[in-house]
Amino acid sequence: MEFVSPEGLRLDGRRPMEMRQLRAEIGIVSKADGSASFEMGNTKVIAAVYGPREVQNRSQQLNDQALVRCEYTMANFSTGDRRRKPKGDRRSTEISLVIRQTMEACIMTHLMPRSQIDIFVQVLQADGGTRSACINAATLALADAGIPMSDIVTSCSAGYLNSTPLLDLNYVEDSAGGPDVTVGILPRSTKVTLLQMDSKLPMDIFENVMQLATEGCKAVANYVHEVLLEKTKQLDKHRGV
Amino acid sequence: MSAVNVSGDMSSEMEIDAFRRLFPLRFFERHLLESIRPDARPLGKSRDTTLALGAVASADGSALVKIGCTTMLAAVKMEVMTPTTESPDEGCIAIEFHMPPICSPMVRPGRPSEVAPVVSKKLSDTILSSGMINLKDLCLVSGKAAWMAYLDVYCLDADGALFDTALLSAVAAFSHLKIPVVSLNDDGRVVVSEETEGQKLDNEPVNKDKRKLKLSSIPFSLTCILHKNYILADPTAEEESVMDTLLTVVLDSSCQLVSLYKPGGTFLAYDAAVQDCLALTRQRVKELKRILTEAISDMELD
Amino acid sequence: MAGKDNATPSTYSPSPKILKKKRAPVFTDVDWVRPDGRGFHQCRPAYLRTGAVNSASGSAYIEIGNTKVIVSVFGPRESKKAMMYSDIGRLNCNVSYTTFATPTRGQVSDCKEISARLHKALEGAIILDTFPKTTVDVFALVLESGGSDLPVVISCASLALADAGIMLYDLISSVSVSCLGKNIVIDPVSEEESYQEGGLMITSMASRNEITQLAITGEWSTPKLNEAMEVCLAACFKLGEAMRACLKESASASQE
Amino acid sequence: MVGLSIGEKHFIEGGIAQNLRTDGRKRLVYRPIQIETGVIPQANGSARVRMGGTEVIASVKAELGRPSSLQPDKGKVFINVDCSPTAAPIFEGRGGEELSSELSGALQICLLGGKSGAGAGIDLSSLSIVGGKICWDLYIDGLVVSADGNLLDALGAAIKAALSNTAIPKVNVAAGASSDEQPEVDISDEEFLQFDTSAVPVIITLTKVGREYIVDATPEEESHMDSAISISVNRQRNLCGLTKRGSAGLDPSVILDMVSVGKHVSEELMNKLDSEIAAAEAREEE
Amino acid sequence: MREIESLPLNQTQKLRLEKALDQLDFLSAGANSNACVTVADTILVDHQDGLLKGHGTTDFDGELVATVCGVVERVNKLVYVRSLRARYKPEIGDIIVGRVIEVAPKRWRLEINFTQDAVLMLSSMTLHDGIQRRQTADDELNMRSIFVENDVICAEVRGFQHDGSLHLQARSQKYGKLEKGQLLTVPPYLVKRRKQHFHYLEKYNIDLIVGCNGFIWIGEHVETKDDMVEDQVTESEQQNASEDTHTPVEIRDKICRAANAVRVLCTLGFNITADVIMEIIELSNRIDIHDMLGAEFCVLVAESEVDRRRSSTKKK
Repeated sequence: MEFVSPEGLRLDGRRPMEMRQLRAEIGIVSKADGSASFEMGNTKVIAAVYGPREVQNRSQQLNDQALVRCEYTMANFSTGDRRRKPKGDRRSTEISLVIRQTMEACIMTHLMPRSQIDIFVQVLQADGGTRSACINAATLALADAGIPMSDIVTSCSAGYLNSTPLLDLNYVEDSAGGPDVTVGILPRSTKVTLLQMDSKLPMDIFENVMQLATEGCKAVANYVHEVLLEKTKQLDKHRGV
Repeated sequence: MSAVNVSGDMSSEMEIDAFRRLFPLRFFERHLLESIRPDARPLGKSRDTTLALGAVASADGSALVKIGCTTMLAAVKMEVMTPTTESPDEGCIAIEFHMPPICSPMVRPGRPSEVAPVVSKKLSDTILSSGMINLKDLCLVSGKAAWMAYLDVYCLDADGALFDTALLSAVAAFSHLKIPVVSLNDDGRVVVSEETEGQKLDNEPVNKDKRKLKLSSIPFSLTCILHKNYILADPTAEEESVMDTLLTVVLDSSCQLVSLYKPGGTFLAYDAAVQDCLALTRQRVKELKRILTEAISDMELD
Repeated sequence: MAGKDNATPSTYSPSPKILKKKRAPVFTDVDWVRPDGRGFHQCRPAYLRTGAVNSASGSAYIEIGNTKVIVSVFGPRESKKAMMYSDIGRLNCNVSYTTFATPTRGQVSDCKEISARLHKALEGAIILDTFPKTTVDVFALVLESGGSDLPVVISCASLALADAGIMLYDLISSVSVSCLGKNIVIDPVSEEESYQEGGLMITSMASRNEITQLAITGEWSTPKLNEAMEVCLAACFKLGEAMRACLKESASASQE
Repeated sequence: MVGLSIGEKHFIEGGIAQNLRTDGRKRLVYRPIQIETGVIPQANGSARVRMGGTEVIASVKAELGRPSSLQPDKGKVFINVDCSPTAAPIFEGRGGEELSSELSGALQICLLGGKSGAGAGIDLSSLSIVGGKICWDLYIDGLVVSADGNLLDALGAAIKAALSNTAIPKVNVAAGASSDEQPEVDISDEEFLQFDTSAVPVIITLTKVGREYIVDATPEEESHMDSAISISVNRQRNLCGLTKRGSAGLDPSVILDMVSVGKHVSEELMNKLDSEIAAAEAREEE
Repeated sequence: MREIESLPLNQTQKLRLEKALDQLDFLSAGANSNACVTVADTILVDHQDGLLKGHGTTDFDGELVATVCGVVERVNKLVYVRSLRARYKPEIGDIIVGRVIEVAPKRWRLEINFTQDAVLMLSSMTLHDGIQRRQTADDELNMRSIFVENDVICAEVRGFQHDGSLHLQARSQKYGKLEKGQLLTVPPYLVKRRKQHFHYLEKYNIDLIVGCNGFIWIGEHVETKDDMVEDQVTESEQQNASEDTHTPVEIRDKICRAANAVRVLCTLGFNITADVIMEIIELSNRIDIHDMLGAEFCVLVAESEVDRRRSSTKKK
């Protein structure tokens, strides 16, 4: 199948290095401490953060740091073919773990000992790159909840189809079976905290693709930063002195 | 013996019920000394046994059996299957034993009792190995269609001797089984022929003369408890929980041994004990045969 | 030995229901006859009995037409799992069907949903604060499904609770009606239920004149609704009386 | 369940008795309702409904299926609701299942009509493609994103809006297939059919507190209820379904009174929803 | 609470609101508009002698970096980030409102929107008899007669214990159980610490307690009673409560207006003080209470806030 036309356009009309439209909104769940929605093209997720609050199951309480928990769920209507998936299937458990570990790396958990932070991410529409969208949404929700973080985490994916590195794969490109690299970075230090790839790829091409994904992460980071700053300014001004 | 005396003294001071709960073994042993059981049975006597055929209208054959308080409901449903290539002339029997939560405080929803699969397996093995049913009788069209007989046994009340009751109800359900008259339709599927108002049937039935299964060498069983020198026939749940050595003997209607089953336990079964159990079972088989025959003839009268 | 195969081959029922090409029976006429020849407002004969299961704290068996249900009650006993402290008792309900309950084998209805509805129907009648920290388990087994299953299960459960000596505000009796064409028929059988245009089920505490559960499906005009509720409540009352009589009988029998 | 102190409960009950609820509403007044349609482009129809802090999404997906043998000339509709843990931490894991199944059950009773399909919001025969062979299966999925009381009414409204928003592709059946074969079909990706949603009822939940009934209860008010009745009412003001929640018993005459109050409220709600849905559709067109 | 974005505004209302918010922008400009930072932003500082890193900051490769979104504040040598949306950060002496979630041995545990539950020890309570004395085993058994689960109470932050738990105290008649009213929760950054958190709005005969933790209580006015008679009064009150003695409609009207005022302020993200609430109640006098939550009133409040802030800056 042809994923990149001779004119250099992808199936959805993007250029290989072009990211889909980003859209984020902060504060969408009224009862949560922090919440955000994040869209990458047609991929749409929401994240809600509850806490830091009293640890619900006291046996899990940690005396020197906060307990971070994460649950990833997909809405029944989120995928093209409607399938009723049992809650907590293997894929969800794996993604929950990935998101938790990624976010835990930048939350300053030692500042909130004996407390619990819950991150819930809900996929409304899955069109490739849900993992990245979830991490980006979780970052925004954590920042909205005022939870101290050493840095934000942003994520983006890139792939390699028709001998072309492609940024931010959508569902059709993602399911083409080619290599798919998901990267999460701490933009300030440009350290990579998350790297997932599950197919063979020559080393030099891999570096290319990874480089592309990292660039994508930086672009997301700029957007996230802008959204957060805008929101902070707005809150501060409305509040008045 | 002094131990028995001590407990005897205590029993006179204590409420009987409390004594029964606190020292169940001593309670039973005290009874055994007098050759009597707490429910006033002699050691070798089984509980009252009743049998009713045709308890479930939605099944092709069914039976409700009570031995003492233990109650089982068995039903057979006939469905059609394509026989395997190895045995194109044979049908199939699928047997399952269920213990729904209603039957005992030990069973809870979602957590199947551990006894049920054991009884299920034993029941299936016994019925198939006894040769009671000739699987060839279940054939409809050689290589094309055969009966699959689903036998489901539900325990409605569990008070000991589960296997005996389950086996009796299973056997009775098969005795009651009335196979529907079926014919092949145009699509090659087997459908029930409706013999309403003497209308001529569209298609010739394929099993007009095979409405009943011929049951040969029907298996019957008796479970006994072996405790010290005592043999207690047809134990209740309480007896089973206190004294753990069980011996189940299965004999067919002509008193040939079908199987013997002794799942562990503290006491060893000596030859003499086994012989005694066999004797008890022979007696019991006569009794059960009579009960089954009576039930069948009652049904035919109706 | 084909019979020993654990992997059961796929089978089908030769029962005519599935391939029947006939149209739905006509129920819309005013003068059709019910499948079992009953009057529209006539309930099936009921047989009630308590103490059906010896090993339970209380139990009951109800047979209404071909619908046969057994309910066991266990407890009040210690709550399973580390549940939170509660100063009122808990009620736990579970309904299951035998594999031969329906014409097609193993055609299981949604037992979870039925269990939940049983729970809702009962909890209003049980004086839960008489057994704090403990649980009462109500387990039902539908031996045969012949229509109006849920109402029969509910009534049977109430009888079993009374048999178990659980404190109740009142006995609960439950009856449903089906709307078929212009007619309202009470205590419908499976066939009627599957063609009904509307259904109404009432669970009531008859002597207190209170409805604890009510579910209505289908389109209902006000006069029709009034009629259905009236008919249904009257039947609930009658069933309640029968249940009371059954309990009295068993109580006097045990005294002798 | 929201925990309230005795004093707060008493205050809420008093307010309802005096027809002045804690947020200033009268007993039979809804919070503002906002509707957005087409929020899930991948679905055949979808809508988001906000009522106060409650936010739900409903989507409709159509798939080809086989009709049931009992009703060969009708399609099938499945309704399922999930409660997202984003709405409340207690929905985490299996925590939301109980509420989800209660809501799904109530919606089925309220929207699917009797077994024959009478009183159903969706005309099932319009879903039939080839009698006995092929039909549309409609999967209606609800998702609770944010919970602030009165979830059932919000879900009912969202499903109504999603159905109005639904377009089902036209299906051409290849002629000449023999009677016992599954006919071949061709699903058009250009021509779509709109649903007739005029029969879809609205769901109104009346919560009984003390002697009075209120609509659109907040979680605080819900935690205080003795019992509640949800009814679905269509344009003809006929009852299309009813479920009762809460364990306390109700006098039959009270139930009939609640039904008539509910019917009275339904007209206003129906008009409100219809105009909101129309406005949302217009916005989406833009 | 709802966000501004989800208000159903019509075109004119949208314009008016935008204008009002722009003016707020303008009024606050110059003060510290450039001091807003987000997570991982560098905070510009002169690395002169002895810089004190405060809350919401961390060291990163020699730079001072923000760890939360908020406003950079500098007090002498201390540099910290004042976070906006976040859970409550207790300070000793804060007056808070909380909800009892557990009655434990010798203590109650309270939800106060902090990272953990707060603890109110029985020994930090003034008991009914009002006498300072050692608590007895009897008192311990009677804890449920003082507060039970879900009760709303008002207390003061006493401090952190060695084990890191937050302790409260209620050693004054003004603290204690709150009844006959409603509790609202707002983000704590909208509440500023002040001298006065208890307000008796005499004009409306209602009590308003603005807890530092963002829990706001609005209820019928209760006289702080003499210690000795209190017992009898509460008893008779309880008897009354069982009858139909509801809050009088006039007072309830004001309570609901005050509550909706808080809701509007929260939606707009404006600072919440007793004065502003009173102003909004006055502003709402001509309209139906529930309409206070509508778009039009929200715009009105925003516009009046502009006037208020303008006049206050002029005064300065």
